[in-house]
Amino acid sequence: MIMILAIALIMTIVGLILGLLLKGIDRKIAAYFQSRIGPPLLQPVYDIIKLMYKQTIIPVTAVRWLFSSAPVIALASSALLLLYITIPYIFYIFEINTTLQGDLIVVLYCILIPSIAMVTGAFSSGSPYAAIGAQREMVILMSIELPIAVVIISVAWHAADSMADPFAISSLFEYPLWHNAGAFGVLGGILLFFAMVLVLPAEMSRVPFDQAEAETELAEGISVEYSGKLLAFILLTDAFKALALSMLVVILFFPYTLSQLFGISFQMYGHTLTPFVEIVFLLFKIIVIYSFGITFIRVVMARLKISQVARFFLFAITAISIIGLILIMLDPNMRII
Amino acid sequence: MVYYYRCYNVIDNNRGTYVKKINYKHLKRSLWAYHMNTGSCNACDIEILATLMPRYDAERFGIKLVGSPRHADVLLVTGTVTEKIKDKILQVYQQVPKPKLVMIIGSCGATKGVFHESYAMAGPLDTLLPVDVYVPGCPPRPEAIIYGVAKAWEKLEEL
Amino acid sequence: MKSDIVYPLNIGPVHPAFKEPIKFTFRIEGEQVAGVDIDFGYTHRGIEKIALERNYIQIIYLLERVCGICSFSHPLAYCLAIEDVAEIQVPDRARYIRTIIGELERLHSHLLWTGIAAHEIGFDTLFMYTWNIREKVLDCLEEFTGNRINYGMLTIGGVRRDITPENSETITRMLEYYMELYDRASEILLDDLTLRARTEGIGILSREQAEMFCAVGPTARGSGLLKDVRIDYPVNAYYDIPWLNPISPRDIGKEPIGDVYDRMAVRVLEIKQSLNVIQFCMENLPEGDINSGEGAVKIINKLKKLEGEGIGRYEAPRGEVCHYVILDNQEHPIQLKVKAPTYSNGFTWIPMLTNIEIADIPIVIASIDPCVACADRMTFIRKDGAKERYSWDYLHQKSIQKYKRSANQ
Amino acid sequence: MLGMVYKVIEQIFSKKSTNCFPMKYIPNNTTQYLNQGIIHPPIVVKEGFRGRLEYDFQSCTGCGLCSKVCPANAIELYSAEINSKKTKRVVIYLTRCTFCKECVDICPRNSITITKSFCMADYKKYGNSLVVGSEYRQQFEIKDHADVE
Amino acid sequence: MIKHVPVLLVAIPLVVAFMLPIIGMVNRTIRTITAGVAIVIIMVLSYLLIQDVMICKKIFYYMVGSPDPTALFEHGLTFPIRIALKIDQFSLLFIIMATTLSFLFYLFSSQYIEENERKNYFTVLYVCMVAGMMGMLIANDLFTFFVFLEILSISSSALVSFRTERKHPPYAGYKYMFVSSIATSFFLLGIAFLYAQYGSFNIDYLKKVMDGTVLDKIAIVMLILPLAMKCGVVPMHMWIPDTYSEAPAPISSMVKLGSLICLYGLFRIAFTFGSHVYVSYELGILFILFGVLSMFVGVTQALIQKDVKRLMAFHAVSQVGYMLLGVGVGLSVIKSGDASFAIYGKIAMIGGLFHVINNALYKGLLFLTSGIMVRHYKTRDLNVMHGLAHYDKFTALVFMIAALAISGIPPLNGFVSKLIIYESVFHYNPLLTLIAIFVSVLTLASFMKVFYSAFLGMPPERKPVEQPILVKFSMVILSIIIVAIGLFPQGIIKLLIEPAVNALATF
Ligand code: SF4
Ligand code: SF4
Ligand code: SF4
Ligand code: SF4
Ligand code: SF4
Ligand code: SF4
Ligand code: SF4
Ligand code: SF4
Repeated sequence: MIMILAIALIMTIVGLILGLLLKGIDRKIAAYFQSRIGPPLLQPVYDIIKLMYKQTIIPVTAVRWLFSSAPVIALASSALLLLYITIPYIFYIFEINTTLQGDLIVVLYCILIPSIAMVTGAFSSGSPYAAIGAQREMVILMSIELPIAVVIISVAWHAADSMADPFAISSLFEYPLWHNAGAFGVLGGILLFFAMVLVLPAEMSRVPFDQAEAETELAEGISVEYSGKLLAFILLTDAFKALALSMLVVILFFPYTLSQLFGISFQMYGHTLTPFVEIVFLLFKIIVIYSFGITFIRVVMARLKISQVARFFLFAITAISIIGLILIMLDPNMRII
Repeated sequence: MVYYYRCYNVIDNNRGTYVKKINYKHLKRSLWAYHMNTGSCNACDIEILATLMPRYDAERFGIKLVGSPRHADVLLVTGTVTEKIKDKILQVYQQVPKPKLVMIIGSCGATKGVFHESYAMAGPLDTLLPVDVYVPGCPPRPEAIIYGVAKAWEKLEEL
Repeated sequence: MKSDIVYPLNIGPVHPAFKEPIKFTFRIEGEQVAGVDIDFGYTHRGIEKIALERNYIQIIYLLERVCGICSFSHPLAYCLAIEDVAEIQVPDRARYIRTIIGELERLHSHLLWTGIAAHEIGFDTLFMYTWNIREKVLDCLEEFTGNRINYGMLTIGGVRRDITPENSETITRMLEYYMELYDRASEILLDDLTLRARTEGIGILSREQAEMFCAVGPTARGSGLLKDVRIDYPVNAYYDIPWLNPISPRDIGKEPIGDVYDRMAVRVLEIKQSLNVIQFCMENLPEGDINSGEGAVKIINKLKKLEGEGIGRYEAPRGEVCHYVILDNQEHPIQLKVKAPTYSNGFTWIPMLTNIEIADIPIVIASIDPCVACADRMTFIRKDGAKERYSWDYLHQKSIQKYKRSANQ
Repeated sequence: MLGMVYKVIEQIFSKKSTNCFPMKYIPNNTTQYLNQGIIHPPIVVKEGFRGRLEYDFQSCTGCGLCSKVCPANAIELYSAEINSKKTKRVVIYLTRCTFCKECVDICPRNSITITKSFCMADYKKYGNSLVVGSEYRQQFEIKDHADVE
Repeated sequence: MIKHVPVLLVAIPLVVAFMLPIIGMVNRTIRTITAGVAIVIIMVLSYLLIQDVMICKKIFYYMVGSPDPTALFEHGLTFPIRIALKIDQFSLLFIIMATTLSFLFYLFSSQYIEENERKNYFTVLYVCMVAGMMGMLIANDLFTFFVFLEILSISSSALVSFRTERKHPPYAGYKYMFVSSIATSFFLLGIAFLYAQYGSFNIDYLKKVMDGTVLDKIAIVMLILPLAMKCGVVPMHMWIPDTYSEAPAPISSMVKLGSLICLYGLFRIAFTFGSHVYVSYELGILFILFGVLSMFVGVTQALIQKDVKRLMAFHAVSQVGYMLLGVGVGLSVIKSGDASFAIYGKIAMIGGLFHVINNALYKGLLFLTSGIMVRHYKTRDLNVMHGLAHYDKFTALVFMIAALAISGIPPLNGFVSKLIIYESVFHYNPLLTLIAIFVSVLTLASFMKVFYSAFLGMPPERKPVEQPILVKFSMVILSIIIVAIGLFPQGIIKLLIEPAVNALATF
């Protein structure tokens, strides 16, 4: 128990730094895409430090206790989300046996909590811009929930007949989605991956789905009234979410470790270094997913309208993911018995 | 049913909390700027935007334009302050959390410049707010604006 | 979460979507706009009044700063007006140089607009891209006129600086650069998926409405109204360009319906047109003087002794600007009127802004390329707590009085 | 349709358009930035750029034309005593100037010239660096526009 | 003593109910306290049974009127018709829920309903309602069940129209009365069909002797449909919004509780007779259909409501869908013979029954908070409300807990039962899970809207009055239970729900 707590603490701190770094990488790559040099990689860290020193203004129209507790709740819940998703994988890499398996449906709901906290905070600020932003965020949440649910259910479905709990994150390491997949399964998996990658920017409120924070329409929307520390918490929440969500995509679709893929292991002076190399590999996967799913998409697209987003997710993306689900259900090889 | 939101810029500064010993140093590596046009001719405004463009890329110094004064560290003011916008600039200034800097971009903001005889002016900005850096030019080149920011860092360093 | 709550949403006067202070009050139903009220006047600097206390040369630089984006069009219209009164003959070379700068300005303004429009819909890469390629024309202008913006090139009776061979080389290189770039850039601007999704079918201004509200410039042309001062009342070198035609979305094979996309298309096509005009002027640049040969002092002295009224019209990037001056044997003009394009186009917002979504507001507002700096005609300032608002009748009477006075003087 | 996609991919591999001014990376502290001289050379602007004004105290005759023609009231004429002759001289407030070069054009003695330097930011509105010709003037008080009117 | 608990559970409230008007004439405070004490007593009595019933798996039988009422009754026709009572694990689960919640709601109402001459009626009717519920829960013969159902309906319809000074409540009460009398007459007809064939009302007996004739099946349908109607299952939910929205807040909660008791009847009849007559698969499908319909229709209707109580009423409809879904899946596989019941059917039923409890908790709490809102704003229109949270932190917090619980946000109780339902129903058909998840997100959206409209925004024009202590107390207890169950669901599942499911499944 104590070990788990210690690991959780270390991982929170590491996750914080990595999350901020991920955002730094995102900004850097985006700058390169735009033919600029871009800020230093540690820029998000500087921003956070600066915000910590700044005054925190609470508008009089705000419901004070809600306004100031919302970012804290968002931060805490996103940190928990990160731990919840990552711990099974880390344990798996370090080959620690544990009962902490993680449950995909819990993840599905935990993703909601930071957003709900933010929406509540925005509503409580009393600013009409924030209120419109929060309404939009709710619409986006509602419309992406269905595709995510379909993805998670189809991923679970392929493992439904295995002995393991199909919703457990840890069973994905044993039975990755592509395990035994036939042609149908691979096709379905690709569709699901596509859907999930498009869900990523919507969860993270990035262009083309950043209606809730649309700078030119709503003057930063949800976070318009936040300043100082509370704003820093919001940015940290964002960092945690960035890491957690790309981690989720990695786990759902590419849980393979190097040793699984190539059967290699790393030794040095008689100690095994495999877990550490695996972690580096994991970070590599996360960066690739993030820079493709978020950075690339956000630089090549314009912001859509909220009605377009709702239609896009509720119909197009849901349809795509349901086709993926059906394909996986049709694939005879996917039934592991 | 019609809802009336009271204008949300009423703020009560006493309710805010901040580190008493103001440490400006931390602003240096990440200056978030809020740009406000107080009656300029737009030339300075487009030069500010040009500063953020790939050619000059102010973001590499951590400078970022933000959409809400509450997120800002620097207030970039362009243009001479007209009577009608005077209240607004004061309000915006109030909404910027401390510590904060004010930079005037362009000559007409600093002194009224070419509009000096106008009846519609509420005076140069420094009669209304403490101003930290003046960037003369009509309009200043983007490089001159970046130089102004570098000047601001220098000032922060000394504090 | 559509709700039928109607509430007012104030956008501006300070809002990241507009780089200039202007205030819109929308009545919002859910995400739909039900009505709009516009409040101008935040940048009113009383330029028309200041001008009456300055001499004729100073006014040029003052009018340059009506707005920094078409900082050539306003002084040009003024110079044309003065030249009209004083019957000053502008040398051919100066006319061509004026045309070239005017078109360079149009080029930079349209590129700027595309960037801003992209920014309004959150397409920052396109914003960066257009502004990045815009640097080329700014470089060119800088080398040519001495500043990136607010060129200070004009003087009454000509221009202040000549195009040196070195300059013309730069301009030729710039033209090559843009000609090469144009096809791909216009493809990005006119065919991009998300851009089209955001611009097509919104902010519609029908031809009839455009006529009714006296829309000018690309706003009118986007609605299929073929209206272009360069062609209708040619000045400068435009007499000599036979192939110049008003642009309309028909040129890319699209029936104009007057939506944001059409206005964008017009601007993108005008970039090409400007490039052609510049090329034409560079090729046919006549030799000769660049101004009437009189120095500033001489001009001032000459105008001091003149009496009469003059009018100058020019097609700024945003549409027609029109300056009207009355001279009366004084060191200063006794009347100067500026009619700026946004002043006409501003009214087209009313039909455009109704029944759109909140998300469309910035792009629709931006689509006429507003420049409130020049449209701010009047402001209500409540000094000393006087809460009085003038009625239309009162103002009407006042203006009649004023014009009578200036006519009698 | 996907023009931007190709464009960004092209841009990520091509040379960046950024012009590294004033320095490539921000140093740890400004003293370092001032002393170690890694500031990039000021941007080369082309001949004819209208930057900072320079004033030649000696050649000026005090005719006052420049101050008359200045649209921004940036040139102040003051009485001076040079070689015990009562005459006039000018100071130029750069924070008012619009850099229109009209004074340069009109000056009969070419006493005002324009330079290419444009980095003029300062902390004081009428700091020494922003008032051209102030070094010649013994004592003077700055009149703001507000006071002038 | 404990042997007589079954009869006491009904008798105490009934007797007290008839005494109350007399006490009320003497002293109103004593009357209020007496009623409270009566409810506390039955609550304690029901807790006393936990040890015997849940842990030692005893079943209490009681024959009112027989010389030795607790002696096990041999089924035979020699006995005259008797009132047969029975408490097994399944009914005890509901008894505990009903007593606890009626107690908490009573605490709330004792200070919420203003003191005047009509409060006498209120208290009497309230206790009658409790008696009706208890009777339904422990009745072991259909006729007794019917009688108590009627008691419940009549007293609740009277309470719905309690605020006679206003225009709508009497109308709503009348509507409720009308609908429920139609329903109960069908129910009576169903009983008659069975009695005509087998000559007994006794559920155990009927179960033994039923042989699945067409008439039996018709009778089962006639028993089930009225109960479904009383639970507010789509498409028979039209009475719900009016009834819930017009009743005073604690009564809305009680009516909701009553409809959950009808759900008990529904499950009991479906499992007892259905599985015996081999229609359990069809019934299960019917339940699932009803469930999905209710979930979807309820939530979509709720999304467009502007009246806070109507909105909550529609959510009540959609929540019933979850329970029907969970239990329906269990019912449809209970007799399928393979291992699927063991793998997921039972878990689905656990989820369904757990959801009943959770739903009663947070739904009750929501109705109570809505009462506070309505009392403060003097209107139920969400568009008019704004900013209560500026002054009333307590109500806002409590509402938040309940709203998050109903939307299934971890770590609150609604999430746990929903999670169990999702993961078990998934094996039956993943699409059902999908719908359930989606409905839950829509629920969230709709409650965010309520929260925003009622609590956030500009501060209200006047400060809210401080809530009386008991009102606050009852709400605090409810929220504590909600959070506690959410954090430690294992205990309550092991202790109460699993035995109940076992009892139901082996019936
Ligand atoms: S300083 Fe000059 S260019 Fe800048 S806003 Fe003022 S007048 Fe325009
Ligand atoms: S319309 Fe133009 S000239 Fe007139 S006051 Fe406004 S900015 Fe000045
Ligand atoms: S039209 Fe607009 S851009 Fe052009 S001069 Fe007028 S204000 Fe400036
Ligand atoms: S009154 Fe003014 S706005 Fe109206 S038509 Fe005449 S000039 Fe145009
Ligand atoms: S009416 Fe307006 S533009 Fe005309 S003189 Fe008066 S202030 Fe100036
Ligand atoms: S006299 Fe009448 S028509 Fe003429 S300018 Fe004045 S108001 Fe307009
Ligand atoms: S450059 Fe123009 S504005 Fe500056 S001092 Fe000379 S005349 Fe005045
Ligand atoms: S600087 Fe030139 S114009 Fe000005 S006073 Fe001296 S000599 Fe005359």
